[in-house]
Amino acid sequence: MGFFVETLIGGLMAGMLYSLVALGFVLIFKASGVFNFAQGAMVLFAALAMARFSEWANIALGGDNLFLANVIAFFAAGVVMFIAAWAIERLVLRNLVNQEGATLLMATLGIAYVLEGIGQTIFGSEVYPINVGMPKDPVIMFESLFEGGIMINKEDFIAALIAAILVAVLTIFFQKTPVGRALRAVADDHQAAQSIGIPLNRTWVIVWFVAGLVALVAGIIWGSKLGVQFSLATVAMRALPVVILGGLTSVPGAIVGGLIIGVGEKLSEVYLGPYVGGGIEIWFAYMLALVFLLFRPQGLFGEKIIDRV
Amino acid sequence: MIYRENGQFKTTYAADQQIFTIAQDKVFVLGVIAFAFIGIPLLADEYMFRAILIPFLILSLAALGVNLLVGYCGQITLGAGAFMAIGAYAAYNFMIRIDGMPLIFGLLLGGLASAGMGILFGIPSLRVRGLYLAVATLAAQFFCDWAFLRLGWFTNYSSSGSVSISNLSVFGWGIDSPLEKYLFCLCFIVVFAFVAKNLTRASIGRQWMAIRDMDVAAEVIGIRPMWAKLSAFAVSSFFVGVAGALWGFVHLGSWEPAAFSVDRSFQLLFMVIIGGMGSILGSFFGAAFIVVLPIFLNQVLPALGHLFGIEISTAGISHAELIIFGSLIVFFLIVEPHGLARLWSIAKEKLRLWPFPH
Amino acid sequence: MSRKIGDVILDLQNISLRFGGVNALTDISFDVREHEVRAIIGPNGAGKSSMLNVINGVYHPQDGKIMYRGKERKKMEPHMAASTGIARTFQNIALFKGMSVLDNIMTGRNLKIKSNLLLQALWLGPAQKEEIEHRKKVEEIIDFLEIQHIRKTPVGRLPYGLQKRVDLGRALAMEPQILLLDEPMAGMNVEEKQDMCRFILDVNDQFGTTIVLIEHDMGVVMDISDRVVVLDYGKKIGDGVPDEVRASPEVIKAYLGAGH
Amino acid sequence: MKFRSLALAAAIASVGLSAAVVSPAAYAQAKEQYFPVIVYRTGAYAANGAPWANGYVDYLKLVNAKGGINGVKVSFEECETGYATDRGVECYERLKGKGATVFQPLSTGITFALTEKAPIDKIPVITAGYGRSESQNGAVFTWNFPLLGTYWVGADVAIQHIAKQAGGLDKLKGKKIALVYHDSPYGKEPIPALQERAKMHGFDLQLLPVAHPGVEQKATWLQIRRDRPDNVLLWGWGVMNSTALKEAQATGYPREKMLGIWWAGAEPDVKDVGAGAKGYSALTLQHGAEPNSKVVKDMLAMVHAKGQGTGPKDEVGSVLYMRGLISAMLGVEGVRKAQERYGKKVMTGEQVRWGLENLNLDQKMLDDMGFAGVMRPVQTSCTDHLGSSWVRVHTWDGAKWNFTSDWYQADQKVLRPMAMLASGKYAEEKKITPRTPEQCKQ
Repeated sequence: MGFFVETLIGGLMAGMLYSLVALGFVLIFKASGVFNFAQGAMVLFAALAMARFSEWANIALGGDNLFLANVIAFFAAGVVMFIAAWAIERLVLRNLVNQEGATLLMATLGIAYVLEGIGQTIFGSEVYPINVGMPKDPVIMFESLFEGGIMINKEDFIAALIAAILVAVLTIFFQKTPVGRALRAVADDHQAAQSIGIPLNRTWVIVWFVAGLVALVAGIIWGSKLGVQFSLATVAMRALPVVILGGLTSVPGAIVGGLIIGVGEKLSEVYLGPYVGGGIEIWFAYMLALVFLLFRPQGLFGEKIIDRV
Repeated sequence: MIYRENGQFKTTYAADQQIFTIAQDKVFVLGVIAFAFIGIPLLADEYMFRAILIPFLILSLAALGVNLLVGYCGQITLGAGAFMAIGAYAAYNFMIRIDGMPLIFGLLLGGLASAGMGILFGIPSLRVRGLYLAVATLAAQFFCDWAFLRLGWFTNYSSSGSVSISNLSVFGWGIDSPLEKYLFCLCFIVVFAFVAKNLTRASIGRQWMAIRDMDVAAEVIGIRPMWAKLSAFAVSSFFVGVAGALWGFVHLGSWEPAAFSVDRSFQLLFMVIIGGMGSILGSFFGAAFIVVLPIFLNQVLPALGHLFGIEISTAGISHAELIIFGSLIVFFLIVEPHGLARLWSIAKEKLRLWPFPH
Repeated sequence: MSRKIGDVILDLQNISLRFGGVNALTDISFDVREHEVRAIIGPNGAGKSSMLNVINGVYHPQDGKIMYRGKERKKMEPHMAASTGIARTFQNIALFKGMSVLDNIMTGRNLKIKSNLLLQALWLGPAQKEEIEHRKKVEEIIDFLEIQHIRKTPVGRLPYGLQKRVDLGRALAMEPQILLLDEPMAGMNVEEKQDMCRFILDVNDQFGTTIVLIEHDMGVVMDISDRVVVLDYGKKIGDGVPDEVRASPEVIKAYLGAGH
Repeated sequence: MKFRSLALAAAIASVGLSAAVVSPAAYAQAKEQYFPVIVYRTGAYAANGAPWANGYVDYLKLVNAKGGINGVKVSFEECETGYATDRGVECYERLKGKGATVFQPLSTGITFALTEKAPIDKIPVITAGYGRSESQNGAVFTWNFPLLGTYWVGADVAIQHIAKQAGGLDKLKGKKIALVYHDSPYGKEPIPALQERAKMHGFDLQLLPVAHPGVEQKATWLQIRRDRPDNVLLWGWGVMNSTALKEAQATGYPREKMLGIWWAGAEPDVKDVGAGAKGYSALTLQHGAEPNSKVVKDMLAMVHAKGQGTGPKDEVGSVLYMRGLISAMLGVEGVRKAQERYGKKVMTGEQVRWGLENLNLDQKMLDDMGFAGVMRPVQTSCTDHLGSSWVRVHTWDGAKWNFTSDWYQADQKVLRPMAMLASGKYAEEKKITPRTPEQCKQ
């Protein structure tokens, strides 16, 4: 029983981390109808920037104020993400207005390659640590309730907490601020939004920038966990079933989807895996999403698509 | 002045429904095929065969398959690599488990197995479409990656999970030298390209394109979406599966699931985009482009750097490769969404009018 | 006039259709006789297109019965409706824009093509023969619609009026028994309208095809149709020969507003 | 319109042009002994591939700095694979035409592909510390040289080490040992050897695969926490290793009970985990980190001091750097041995194979070359392509690797029959007639 709870908690926390990446997908899809395959590359790019800036700032500061170095690096990486967002809008999106979804998707695959290439050229392709002072050792709780207690990974717990806060902030941002309202208007109907004077291009820059910041936060958390290296880009592959399950346009969907996928894949790996040789969690997550899709083609919280003739 | 259709009148519908309605086109393509069979074997060296021509032919076949699905039927797929793997492993099992299985049958059976799985994984396309479908096809990709790694039966319980095949022969004719391998692949690709062309100009091809262009209208005029989509998945997977079997048997000789990873799926999709969606010729252009580009960059960039006195490291080259490759994809999508094939046809139309442009 | 109006071929009884909480059609009944030209008119949002969509199986009504040739029709998908001889054109042209005019019309012959995938793949005798046979039929339609000069042009490049014609051609290629036309003349100029009217009447006349038509242009409707159904807010408010309908106070009210 | 046609035409033209450039430029390098260097400095495994490549290239530079191999200068060329098999095959095809001496792909997948190709092209393939384990049987695998150690050697020694800590092989009975492995041919290679040992000693072997690239291991370590195996063997590569150590820390599994293969025991694997990896041990392929060895000092003095070093200076002497360096040394020594028989000139692949088959590096030679304390003797034969199976264990103390065990040697009584069986099966499949001792003498 204790172990089941542990697996469940582990799954929930892994799910929160997936959500963080999935959130980037949802933001961009909502505002520009682009299914952004480059989100993983953005996570890598942002994390690389963060890790290297932090390292350089630390050296420049004489190596005794890691906190300040991290803060400087965070803002510097934010600026880099802004430049990236601006360049993507300017060079790619602007030229692909009103194209089909599939075309845009493939364009983002191109963007992903470019980001991976540029990121590694500028920042290097080794493993870089991000040290934001995350605790690494586990705590054991409820030892009276379960034999062996329930082990909680503090790092994951904090990461999940940060993800939750980020979601709350984004929700407020979308619902309450003028920029957020403009973004929603653009998401609903490009032309209508334009006709009431919302500048399309600027909105896109903003939303890609916000997605870049989400990628930065995701990059810091994942990077602090795993070290910053090329494979970070592959976390996007883990987040895809989350987006599909949650629905492409729904922020809460990204969260709930993340939790379902996280729990589903951990439980399946731990309880079903041993019978078939293990290693099933990736495709299990996809299959889970697929089964959901067959019953709800628009995802859990997505908007229903009605065909018109 | 040579490329003209003046004076070529068609008096029957049969003549008008030929693959090449302009005589020069026919001559040109036959010339290219003849050159591929006779000229290239005389000119190319071993490296050209093994590192460029054979991969090019096999990937063209795979790209052709993907193009039938993506370009003609409009069903986007990110799981083509999985169907290559199914073709390769199925053919492997047919070959080792059935004594005296002729090679060509083995390869085709591999393709058929892939077609069967294609139908299975195509079922979601009846409910979901576009981006959601793209992700659904990734399920096929990851499932196959896992299955061929973990289920020992597929690899004949090889301890490392890697399988290999050798001593290929057709009708007692051994396929060992690069030239023989090249000709073997060439025969396949010529036949399959012919089949693909026929399918796309026949009723089934029109059904696919109708589903691609406007699925509701297609259904209203009596096209069964299930039949059209699943047949596209089946035919496409068949092509891709045969290509996968060739890739394993002829090109690599020994392989593991990583040879057909999700990167391969993306690569095939890029070939279709860059070559031209909905174009048979485009599949060849795309495959050529993607096979040759990295090799080209690897050769040219250091030389270029040398010219300016800069030493470009190996890592630098492959980063540059990523950047250039990504930029080209975006560039093509923006500038010429119909790919290299469209460029070809523009050139042809110009030529038809030349030297009187108006 | 050589044509003769026959028996009831399609009988819609108490059809109701809802989307979520919205009633698109409420308790509508009318019939269509063989060989006649039947028009459905009504203001915007009256449910005319929904009605056509019910007839050819795109929408499934929650209540009501559809009798086709005297038998109750089960819930069916559009392609099944097509195979029973119901064809249609679309209000917003729904042509296959990546294909040529010829190929678009050839798709209409799809149901009649029998050769299997393998034969088609290898372009073997039967498949080729069949292809040529259907090509002949399609060429007849192309001649009939006077679009010979554009047969190899991709439809995306054609002007609106011609696209409408191709749309009609594609439906005709199915050799339908009932042809549903959704605003075939919308957005056309007077000459184009005249041409289209001529085609519709010729189809009805020469092939004996039953036609169900939605149209806004009252003049056209009254000229070419045998009987007219009037819908408003998803309800039937009139049914009869053109003159009757024209005189109906309810119809006048719906069209001209309460002030009159 | 004009512009876009032009731009596109230019793009096409440049690709068309490439066909001319691409074919191997020159066969005219016969004056120098040519070493193709297959590397991966990018992609998911770049962090581990780069130091290996630097060590490899640096050693070749050092050989030249010392006057070449008996006066024959060495030339080399890198080719990037990104750890992808098909790219590796392309590299092989491209570089073999230039008179390649020996290939060392540093990837199990590429090794499998080259195993099929090398016999046709008559180029030896050295896979020092990786590759197919059964290829130690040189009678069947005539062109493969898994010098110094295979994964079966690793697996065998790992069990010996665990047994020694437990107080003897008989103490293994009833123990539970988990193998956390990279889900690829690389990770699967040791399984037969471990199963063999499990049968012999009655311990329980738990197999836990981790999917490429290995960044998601939560479920794996949850299972470990539940089942509490007595020992965990780590068979990872690249980011999988550091992730495993971090997850071990996060689930509270003692690092002291973890033992890695020699590819999971280098600086990139633990550096980023730092103190969290303290107590973690890994096998070594004879050498560990050797910053104080003579060869490293030579390298710094004769190559890096002249600004010709390939990688950063502080990396010289690190574990993977040494692995690359030693791999290059084995290839060079193969050439040197071949020269004894065929004359002091550029050797062909076939001649180098003879050299590698008759390699006899005794301790004195190794010491002279600067490998004192780094390596033990290597002696190959026509049927034994392994050469030696000396292994030590080193442990991470939070800042550096320290040797913590004596020398072990794999038990060939266990491995040799397995290798014979597996290679026999391979020979049968491929219709290869194994070489007889007489054929070897030629």
